[in-house]
Amino acid sequence: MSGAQPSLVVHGAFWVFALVAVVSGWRVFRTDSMVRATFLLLASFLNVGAILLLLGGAYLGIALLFMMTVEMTVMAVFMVAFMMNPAGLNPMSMVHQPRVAAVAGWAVFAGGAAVAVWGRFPRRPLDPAADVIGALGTELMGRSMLIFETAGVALVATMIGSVVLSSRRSRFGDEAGDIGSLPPMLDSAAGTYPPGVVSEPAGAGHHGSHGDHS
Amino acid sequence: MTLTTVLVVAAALVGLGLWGALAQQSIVMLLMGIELMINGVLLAAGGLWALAAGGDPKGQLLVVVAMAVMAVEMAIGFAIVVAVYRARQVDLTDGLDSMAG
Amino acid sequence: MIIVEIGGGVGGESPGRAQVLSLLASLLAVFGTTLVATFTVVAWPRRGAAPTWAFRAPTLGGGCAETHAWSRFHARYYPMTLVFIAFEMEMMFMYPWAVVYVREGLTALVDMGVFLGLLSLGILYAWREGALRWQ
Amino acid sequence: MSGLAVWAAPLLVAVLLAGGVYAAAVIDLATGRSVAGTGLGPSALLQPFRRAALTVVQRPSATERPDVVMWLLAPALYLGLAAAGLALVPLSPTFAIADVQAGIVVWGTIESLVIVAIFLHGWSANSLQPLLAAYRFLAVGVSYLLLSMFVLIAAAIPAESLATGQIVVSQHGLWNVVRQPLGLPLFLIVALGSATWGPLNVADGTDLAGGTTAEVSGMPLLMWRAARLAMLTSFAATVFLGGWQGPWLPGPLWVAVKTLLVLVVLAAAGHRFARVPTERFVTICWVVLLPLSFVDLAVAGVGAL
Amino acid sequence: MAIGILRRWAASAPVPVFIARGGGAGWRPVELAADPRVRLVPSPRHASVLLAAGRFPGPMGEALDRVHDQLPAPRAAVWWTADADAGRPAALQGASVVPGPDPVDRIVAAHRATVLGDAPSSPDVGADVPPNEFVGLGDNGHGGEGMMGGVPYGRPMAMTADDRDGLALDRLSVTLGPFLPGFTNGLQATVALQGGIVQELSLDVLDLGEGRSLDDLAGEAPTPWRTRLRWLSEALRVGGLDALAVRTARAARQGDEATSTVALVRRSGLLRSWSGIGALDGLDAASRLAGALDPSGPAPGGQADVPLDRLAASLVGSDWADVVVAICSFGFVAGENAHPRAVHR
Repeated sequence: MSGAQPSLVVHGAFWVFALVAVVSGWRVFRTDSMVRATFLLLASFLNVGAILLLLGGAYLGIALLFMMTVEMTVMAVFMVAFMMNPAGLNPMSMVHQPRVAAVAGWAVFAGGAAVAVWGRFPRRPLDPAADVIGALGTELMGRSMLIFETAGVALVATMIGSVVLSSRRSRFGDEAGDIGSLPPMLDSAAGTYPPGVVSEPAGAGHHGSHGDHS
Repeated sequence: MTLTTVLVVAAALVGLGLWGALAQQSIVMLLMGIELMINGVLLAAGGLWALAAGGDPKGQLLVVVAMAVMAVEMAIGFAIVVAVYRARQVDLTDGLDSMAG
Repeated sequence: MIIVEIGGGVGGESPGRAQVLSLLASLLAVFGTTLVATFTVVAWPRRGAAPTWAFRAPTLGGGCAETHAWSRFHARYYPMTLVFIAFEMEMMFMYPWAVVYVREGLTALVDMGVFLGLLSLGILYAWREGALRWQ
Repeated sequence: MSGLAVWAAPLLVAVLLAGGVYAAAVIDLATGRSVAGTGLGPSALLQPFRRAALTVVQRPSATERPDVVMWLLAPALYLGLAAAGLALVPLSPTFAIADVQAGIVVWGTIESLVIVAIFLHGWSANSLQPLLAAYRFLAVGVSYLLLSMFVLIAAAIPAESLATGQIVVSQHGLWNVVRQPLGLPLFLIVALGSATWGPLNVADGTDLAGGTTAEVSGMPLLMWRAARLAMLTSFAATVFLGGWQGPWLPGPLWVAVKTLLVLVVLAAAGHRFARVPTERFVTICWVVLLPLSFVDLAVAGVGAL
Repeated sequence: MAIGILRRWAASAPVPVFIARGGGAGWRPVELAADPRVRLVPSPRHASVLLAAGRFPGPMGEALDRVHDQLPAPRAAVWWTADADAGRPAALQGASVVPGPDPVDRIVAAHRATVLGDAPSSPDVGADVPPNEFVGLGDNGHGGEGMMGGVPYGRPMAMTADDRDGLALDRLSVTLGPFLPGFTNGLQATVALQGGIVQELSLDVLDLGEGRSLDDLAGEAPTPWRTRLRWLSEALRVGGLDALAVRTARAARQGDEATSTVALVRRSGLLRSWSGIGALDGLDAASRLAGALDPSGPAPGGQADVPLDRLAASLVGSDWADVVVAICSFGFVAGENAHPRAVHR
């Protein structure tokens, strides 16, 4: 079994992974529980990662597994927070323009498949003995250093942007607003709000926790 | 496992993702659809890299960058969801349309 | 590398496709078998009456719940998770970087400096904006 | 060509897994008793079996409306991941069960999937205290995951490879624990987290009446505990303690000895240090430990030039 | 006969006991951790024997019934009490009563009997009906209506409510206790949670009845220090230090100074991890713990007037786990469980 002619086992494995990837990808939009939906999407990603490994992407495949596991874990948090009835205790169907969507989906699939079947592609399979990870590293250090650093900057921008947008405490989230939306005190005699309820001014963020109030 | 089959599977994933993204009302479900589409794109790129581009490192880099883009899309997407929800208590795309402007 | 000459499952610089795949197959087999076996054991049907509603009530130390616990759970640390995602994507570039580090030498070192600098910047910002606190 | 036929790998790992879980259980009991000041005694050797038997005899729990499949999947996934982690460990110069090219990236995947397993375990019960535990673990989990990535990448630098086998070879003459002194302690923190153990036992803590296990009994509980113990036994000896390397003894024995030593350290830490407060740990992780892992990486980088 | 062997092994295991501390129990039951034949577990799901210690009048009895039914079969109940002729909650109808100073023999006997099948598993006392009738109701016959309505599978869904974070997400309303780790006897928390953060909290003490305490039963008048050690043992379990908790329980039982134990506790970092939690009147959980570690500290009951309402108010906005720690940190004043009731109006 050489790189150019993958064995029957590889073919079989590919079809299994492909099937699971597609089916779980479809179930994502058919299940009521948001947690299930998220981890079905994860299953789809994991199987695609496995296919990449079969293709010889020793790093790409596993990197996809790793990244997507983490992303979907975080995604689950948001799915649960921002979908009503996140566990699907009652059956859910929050769809609009289903026909348009279905048509568009099928159209894209047909188009893609047509390209796949009739498109002309060079047949230059990966050299099975190539050290793909090292090659990627050299690429990053060499010709594509700029892309690499740009990506780094972009991701830092993402960090900052997501904090600005999402964090209530950030300079741009209104501080005074907090007081108004506090639950009523159980006992006005208690006087001030307890530590940690009222957020401190931005910049005091480095007080790691309520622990510093004692 | 030929390039053709790989690309067909990829197309199926993209199609599914588009269908989900268009049909789902909730913003977070929309994001999931987009993720599924990118999933298919990643598979296609991986296939082309391994079977048509002779394992050109640039191909690998492309896939990794695509993953990064995906992460950015998701992080910013969710941050926007939070901001919008905080401002308007909406989590539906329709809600956004109707309340826009 | 020595190891490759001695042979065995220990991965060398550029093992052939067949070996790579067989190693991955072993890993998958180990994971899958253990998972399926464990699932079978824990899911094995048990004789005896179905659990009663009294038994199935949520354990709250004698207390009661008004509603299902499943709900739109407000994870207070969500800004931190978003920072984490971006941060982690940066790591994706560092694995291959580590492999060629010795070969590239100083370039790689400088590069790492820039990278860690950027990361620290992001963390510093998130921290002073209080993205790591929620109580 | 691989160290083992594909069909034989699961069997071998099953044996290793059983041994590791038993050893971890006994060591945990022994260290616990030494802290408690009760006599050690030979009964510690049988104790794990007695407890396991009791747990098996007890009826598996149920709640009013759990997500049964996910709930049962959680321990299975957890144990499967621990097994995969063991498969990565090179046992001798010529033999590792599955020493894949990108070994440490696989390890990262395992750790992140562990977070998924623990989250599912807490979510699926549809009960308050497991739910709270699952979410607070998630916060801790993503925080220590960062440390793990950095210390493992630091270990990969001198090896010029992501494969665990190469990382062990690269420690010939000088183990990483000396070369990268910050690596091992940081990685042990990760181990405690992945097994939600001792000071990092935020998922199954008593303050939440057992956390994600508060609603679990019978066989699923047994498997869950086994998985936690198995996670403890997996990795540290390989990356920082030179794996199979060492004088006199054959490689596999060295791996075993080092693993046991790490187990003793982890178990003792579990019995001697109180649980960390979640929010403060997250902050410390990002603001103190993460910069430390940067330093670790820098040390490794400068050292490798 | 494999099953036979399995059950014999199970019967010889250290007994996982879930302790329900009722009226007159104080912290005495915590001392049982010193006995190697038993193991104190945090959740009834992990236990094979329910030890009901003290009096369980009225609501306490109902709470006990709920916990009792949550033990997995085979299960047994043991009642450790000074006055069994007083009101006996339904869960303890079949329970063996221990009027003596040490219930462990009975606990082990009950455990062996049930596990080996010589005695029947203690039957449910709660009715086998869902919290709300749902079968056949609603759109899909599972009790739910629309997306959020109805009582799917027997319970309504949590509804959204405003939150200090500006995000209106769901709010969970529950009562927790009185049988939670670290809780003082009879204390019950009525709490509204949003994502683990307490939005509303009220602390009440259920009626614990009048009568002799377990210490009277044993004919012992424990020193303040011994009571303190009992509480400390419970606090250490809450803090995740079970082995140290056992050590402390043994010290309490032997009534020694336990200087080495205290030193271990100081080195465990528990003080650091409790700092800033449950701050009230300039004292936080850590400082209360530190006071308790000092043999010449305030006598139990000395600070008996814990202002429950102010404590509850001060805990709004913190994690539920921190609430548990805060409540536990006040516990060492409970020489007897009378302390919060004394001031609760």
